[in-house]
Amino acid sequence: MNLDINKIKTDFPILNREVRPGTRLVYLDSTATAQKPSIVIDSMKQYYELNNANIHRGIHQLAEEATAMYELARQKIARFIHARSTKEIVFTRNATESINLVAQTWGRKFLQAGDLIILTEMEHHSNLVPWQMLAEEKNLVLDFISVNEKGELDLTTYDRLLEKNPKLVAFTHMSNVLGTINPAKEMIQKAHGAGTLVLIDGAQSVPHFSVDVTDLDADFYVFSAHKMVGPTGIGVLYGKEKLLAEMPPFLGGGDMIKKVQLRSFKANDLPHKFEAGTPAIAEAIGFGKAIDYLSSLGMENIADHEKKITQYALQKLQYVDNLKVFCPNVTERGGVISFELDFVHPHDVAQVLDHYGIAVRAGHHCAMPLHEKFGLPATSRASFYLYNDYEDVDLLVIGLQQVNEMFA
Amino acid sequence: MNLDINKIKTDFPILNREVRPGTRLVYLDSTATAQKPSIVIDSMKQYYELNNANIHRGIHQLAEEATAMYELARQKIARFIHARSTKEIVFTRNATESINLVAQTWGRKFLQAGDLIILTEMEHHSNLVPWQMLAEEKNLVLDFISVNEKGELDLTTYDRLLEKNPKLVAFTHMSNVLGTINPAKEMIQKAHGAGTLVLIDGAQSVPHFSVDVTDLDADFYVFSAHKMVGPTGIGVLYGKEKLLAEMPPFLGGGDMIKKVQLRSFKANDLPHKFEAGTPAIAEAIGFGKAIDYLSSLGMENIADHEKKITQYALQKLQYVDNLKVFCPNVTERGGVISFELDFVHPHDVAQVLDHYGIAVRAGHHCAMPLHEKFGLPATSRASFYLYNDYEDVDLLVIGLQQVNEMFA
Amino acid sequence: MDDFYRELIVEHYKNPAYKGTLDPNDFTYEDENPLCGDHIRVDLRVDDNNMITEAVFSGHGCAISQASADLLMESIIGKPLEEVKNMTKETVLELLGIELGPVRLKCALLSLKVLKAGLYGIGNIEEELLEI
Amino acid sequence: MDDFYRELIVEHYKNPAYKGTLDPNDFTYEDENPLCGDHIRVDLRVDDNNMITEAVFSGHGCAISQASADLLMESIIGKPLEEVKNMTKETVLELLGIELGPVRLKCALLSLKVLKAGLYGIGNIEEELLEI
Ligand SMILES: Cc1ncc(COP(=O)(O)O)c(C=O)c1O
Ligand SMILES: Cc1ncc(COP(=O)(O)O)c(C=O)c1O
Repeated sequence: MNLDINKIKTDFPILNREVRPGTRLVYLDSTATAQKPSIVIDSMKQYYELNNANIHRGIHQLAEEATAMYELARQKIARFIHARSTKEIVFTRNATESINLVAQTWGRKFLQAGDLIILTEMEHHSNLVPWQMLAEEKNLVLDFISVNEKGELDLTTYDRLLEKNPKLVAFTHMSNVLGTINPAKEMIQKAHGAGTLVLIDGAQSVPHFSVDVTDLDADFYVFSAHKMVGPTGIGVLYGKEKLLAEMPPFLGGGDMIKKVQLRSFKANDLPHKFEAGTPAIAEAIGFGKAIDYLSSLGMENIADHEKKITQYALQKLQYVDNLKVFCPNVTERGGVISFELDFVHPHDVAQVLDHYGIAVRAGHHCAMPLHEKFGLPATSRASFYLYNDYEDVDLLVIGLQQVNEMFA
Repeated sequence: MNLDINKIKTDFPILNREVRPGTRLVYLDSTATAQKPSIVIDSMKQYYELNNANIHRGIHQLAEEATAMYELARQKIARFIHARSTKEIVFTRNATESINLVAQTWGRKFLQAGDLIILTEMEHHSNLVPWQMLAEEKNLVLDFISVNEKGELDLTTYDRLLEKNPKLVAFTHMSNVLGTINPAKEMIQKAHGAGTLVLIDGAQSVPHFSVDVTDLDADFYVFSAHKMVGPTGIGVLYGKEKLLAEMPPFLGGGDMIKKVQLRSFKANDLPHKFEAGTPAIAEAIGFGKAIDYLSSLGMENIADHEKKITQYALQKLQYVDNLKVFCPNVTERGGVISFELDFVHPHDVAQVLDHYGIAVRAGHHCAMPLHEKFGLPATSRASFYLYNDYEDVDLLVIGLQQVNEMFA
Repeated sequence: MDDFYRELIVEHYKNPAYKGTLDPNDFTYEDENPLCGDHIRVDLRVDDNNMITEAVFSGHGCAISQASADLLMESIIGKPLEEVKNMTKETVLELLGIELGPVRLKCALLSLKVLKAGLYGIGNIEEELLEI
Repeated sequence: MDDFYRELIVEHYKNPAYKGTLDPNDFTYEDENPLCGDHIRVDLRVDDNNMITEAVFSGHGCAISQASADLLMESIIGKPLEEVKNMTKETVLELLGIELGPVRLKCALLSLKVLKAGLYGIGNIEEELLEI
């Protein structure tokens, strides 16, 4: 079913904004963070105006409402990614914290000097640095599935690495630079065949296409609300119940305990064991509404729409002089296009585009190693989401022609 | 200057709410979480509707606005607690995470088996469990400043404990159960005299009276926005710059790095070194507005007001049959009163009060050891903030009389 | 509220009909809710067909936990043990006839939890019972 | 925007007047901004009074960093070294004559950072310079 983008645009107040007088916003930076529909924004305002209370331990009406709303959001998320139970859904601050949580609890407990962790060359820093920190602490070995010229993972190196008895494979479901969608299910099957657990960085997948963690058989899966039309300040760690149960707590404090004495404590049940202190309550509620919003449009429809826009953009960008798309021929790709303009630094591209109200990112997009591999210090990146239309692409193309002209 | 509570009440939309048809909310649970004024709620709505973008790396207009707003909030907080520099203000999820951050970075790096950490018997679980976890991991020794019958810290045990060359003293500035305000400045001086660092749990102090971390000479100071009319999902770790600079990073990922290669990274400057991944941007902005709001009223005035209300309440509660205040004679106290009603379980007290729209907490208030010490499994707790007035206290008293009658 | 509290819950709390202990008994089990310090013990006697003939509870706690224990004891007498195993949170809520928030739910379900945990002989069925 | 970009920045970027290296020189220092890969080297010659007589930059980067380096070189020639030490972020912004967001600020200040870090002989003065 086709999305009605004109209708959708009206759901997002910011898209009405003029960046500067007379210049409408063309937001092509959803890979960094998505815009929010009114339904999400207003749900949090309403929570603060009507239901705000601390949760879990309160008997008064507000506390009960807040607790029920917070836990309902967890249920929505569990259903959205097809988790088996809400016990498998841990609220964190963002995808980054979720990965660190696994590294610092599961990793610290179960890994030993010499153990191998497999990552890939296309990871976001958030799926590199936590493992580097753990590797340094515990003397682990990191190895990397290489990215080929086409911009896809080289699955032959993967097979070879799996023979070395790795303890964990951690990779992104979709690259935030190239848009590459990795064959997660196949890679998980292979890893499990080799007796290896898998963590998937879903920061770019869950917002953009339908994800079924149970069908994938992922062991850990992480993502952030702010990239899926939800609020900042909240993310998710999905983990198989059996694994989460074996893991020691992460942070200590209120709510994650059953019982505390001066010198000892007993951890709470899942998922609360991993949620220390007052959580991001309003944010969970907004996150739940974001799930409602995405579900009402249909993740299949969203994915279809993004595919069409991306194909259109790839075609149109061919006609911009001096423009080179970073890995244009990736087969399975989401709505992210990174590119260079010969003779113009990406920072200047972004700044000139901004003059025309067009928001793109410029830099290494938190993937320095990938850029380094391809010999690029920085690129410009345009990314598309459910509120972008063909006209946005046309405006980008016009803007890029202006950049060319200015620096010609 | 007297606060105009009638005016203030209108700043908080939730205080207009009827808990049930015909029953107005009497909110006496601010120690768990505070209510939010419109200025805070609306600032976040407005951010999402006008400025929302990911920060720090963006060149387009929205990203620059968002970055400036986020960093402005940090400045406001630094000024509010009289930090020397914004480098000393690290954004976390809440006070709990702030304490864990110190335990897991400073503690892991600088403490060794046998080292002593001093806590107190009146700590919130959030200032116990992180140290218990660290103690278990590193074989540290925990010891406790005892709480005397009056409900105050026994400073003679403190002096004795300081002679044992502790590496850290961590205590709450104000008890969330007894309301006791501890003599932080004096205790810090003593600790520094003994060559010991001090972490202060300011979750209950920063919201309620003026705190000057530089004058106190605190080494670490933590608090949460949600208890000071700010949003959920954000808190602060204040640390002296020299200490923060020596600490290893906490979580790894985007934003906390300067440079990343496949197998190594270089950490970012302070305070970004401790803020991994997309932070709670909207929440920081709301937090900044909360600071503006509190400052506009004046922390001295807020403290005065709470003192008056609390004195009034202590007096009035004397006339409730069967009621026993938990440590009524604490000399320096904030607006928190825990109590028992003979023959009635605190859960029942809270539920019957809720029927009259009165929100109090019942339970151990995340301070099981303190309750255990006094032989109480649970208490009821009423707490006061800037929007509470004498009438709220009167309604509480009437409600408690109803409870008495029902269970008589 | 005054209605339910005074007439049903407060009444059962103040004047429980099934409070006590049985010695000897065919079954005894106890547990507590650390949150509020509620503590409940249940003693049963059964006949040769595993039909419950006597049921009492003891312990202390809030009105909801005590009243629901009293109501639960009343309701299981004359029932086969097997049937008790199938009781759910709804069973108890029907007995109480009120709606409860998550915290009070734990109070209300403590006696059923004790009963089921004892019958199943397993430690942790709380979550299955309490899942919201 | 078109104005400033084209007329000032793009012009200095495309046709820098002070790009090059000096050999021999009295001072040379280089640094980079890892965020964007900008790299700048500055070479100076000074007279007996520590007055700057020649100043050039080399390296690569975005228009802002290159243009501001060119403008900075132009502005310091004929000045005593001591004066350069006192230059601030405002000095550079005045030279550029535009407002800049935090990211572009780092680009704009790279050449001043190189210059000051070299003169002070210390590694990290970035923060002092960049504090917003
Ligand atoms: C004294 C004290 N410390 C720490 C905390 C924990 O705060 P948070 O849950 O916001 O991390 C609280 C909140 O209840 C508190 O009262
Ligand atoms: C692939 C990928 N992983 C992880 C992250 C980190 O997400 P967050 O900053 O929300 O933790 C991002 C966001 O940029 C991403 O694109």
